[in-house]
Amino acid sequence: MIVVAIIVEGALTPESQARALAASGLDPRSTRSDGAVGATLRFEGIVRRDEPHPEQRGEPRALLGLEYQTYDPMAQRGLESLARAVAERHGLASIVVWHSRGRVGVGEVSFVLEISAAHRAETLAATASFIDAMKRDVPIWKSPVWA
Amino acid sequence: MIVVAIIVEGALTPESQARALAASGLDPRSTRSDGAVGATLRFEGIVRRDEPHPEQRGEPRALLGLEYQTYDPMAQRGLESLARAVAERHGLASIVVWHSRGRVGVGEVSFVLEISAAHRAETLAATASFIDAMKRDVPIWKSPVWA
Amino acid sequence: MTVDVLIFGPAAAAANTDRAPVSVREPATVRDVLTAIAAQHPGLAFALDGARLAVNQSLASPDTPVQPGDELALISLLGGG
Amino acid sequence: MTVDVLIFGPAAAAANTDRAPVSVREPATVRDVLTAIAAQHPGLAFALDGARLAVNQSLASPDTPVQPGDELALISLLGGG
Repeated sequence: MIVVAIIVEGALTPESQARALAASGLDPRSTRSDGAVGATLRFEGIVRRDEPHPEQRGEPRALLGLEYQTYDPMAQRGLESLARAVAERHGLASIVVWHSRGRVGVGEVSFVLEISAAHRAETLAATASFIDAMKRDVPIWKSPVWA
Repeated sequence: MIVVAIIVEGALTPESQARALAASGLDPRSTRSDGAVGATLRFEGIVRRDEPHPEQRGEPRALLGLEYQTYDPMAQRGLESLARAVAERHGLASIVVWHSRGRVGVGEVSFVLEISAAHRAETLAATASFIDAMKRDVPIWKSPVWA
Repeated sequence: MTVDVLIFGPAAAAANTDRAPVSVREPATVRDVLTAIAAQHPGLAFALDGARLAVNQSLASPDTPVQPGDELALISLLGGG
Repeated sequence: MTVDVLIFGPAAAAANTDRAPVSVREPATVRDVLTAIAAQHPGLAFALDGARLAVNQSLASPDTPVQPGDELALISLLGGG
């Protein structure tokens, strides 16, 4: 079982994800070769152009981006222990999570979750439960940067 | 709303997917630029090393691969109309599906679904309902190629 | 009349052919054809549970009439993906 | 004693600071600190609904004792991803 959780400065790009994953020394694709993996799921969270504005009765207001603040090292540890718990509960072959810290512009990626398992049901259930728990328990805050 | 459904000969590779998508003339990434998309989900189905063997009381037996047979053009039309129906029901920004025809070896990809939407809940629900309906209604059969 | 029903996947492998000829009395419906397959091709029984018939490349309801010359296909035991 | 509670995100923006000093009587628990934040920092009330306290970088239960020198952080209104 491969578990990786990485916090990356700024928006997530294919390059920044690959670099951070390489630095971890772990490769989730290695779980593919033995034929036990039947499903992989990759989820990307992207910054949308508007957010409900708290001072305008929740009406959407235009954004430049979001500013992600992490409480370190608790955020990093929290992502990793959550990933491990979800992997064990759903019997995953691998789980890799990347999360941004700092400014991420509209249309850019701030969160990526990549899961592999024997069957699709586990990948879908694990994705939903990981994201729900992350938003509840991992000390990462987003603040709007209004346009 | 971008809807693409493509049947590809043999295993799906990054190259064969990109080539087939380019031939469709449609680009789901074009829906990303306006900031309305907050979530993308990519699901890959991979051929596992064993399947329950019908003549051995469902005991798993080793595979070389699976042979996918499509009933054409009903399979192609079925994938596309299912993709459109799921996109409309879940308010997706884009849905692209690739499915193999013919032999796909163990560890190779036979099915890819890529979805984008405003929020993650739509992407997860759409993925589950697309795959369930595809396995029920789209005339694509898989036959084991035993090792 | 005799109509050919296209068969696929595990059903075709079991029957060792990709088409099953069936005799039905005219006028015939989809239901009649499915019943005739069961009676005339016992080797396909395993594939008939929940099976449907496509008539001219569209899934058809049991009451759909079947004419000579229609393209008929047994849609059973799917499992793409 | 007076303890500093680290605050983050929208709560920090509203309070215009990243730490809120609160006075609590010793011996104090996590519950006492949360009650003291509400009383002494009315501007943070919006962030206290469902809020928890981390003590030395771990989520703590309401009865956890708080000592001088502990690192305290208000874990409220999360929303990563």
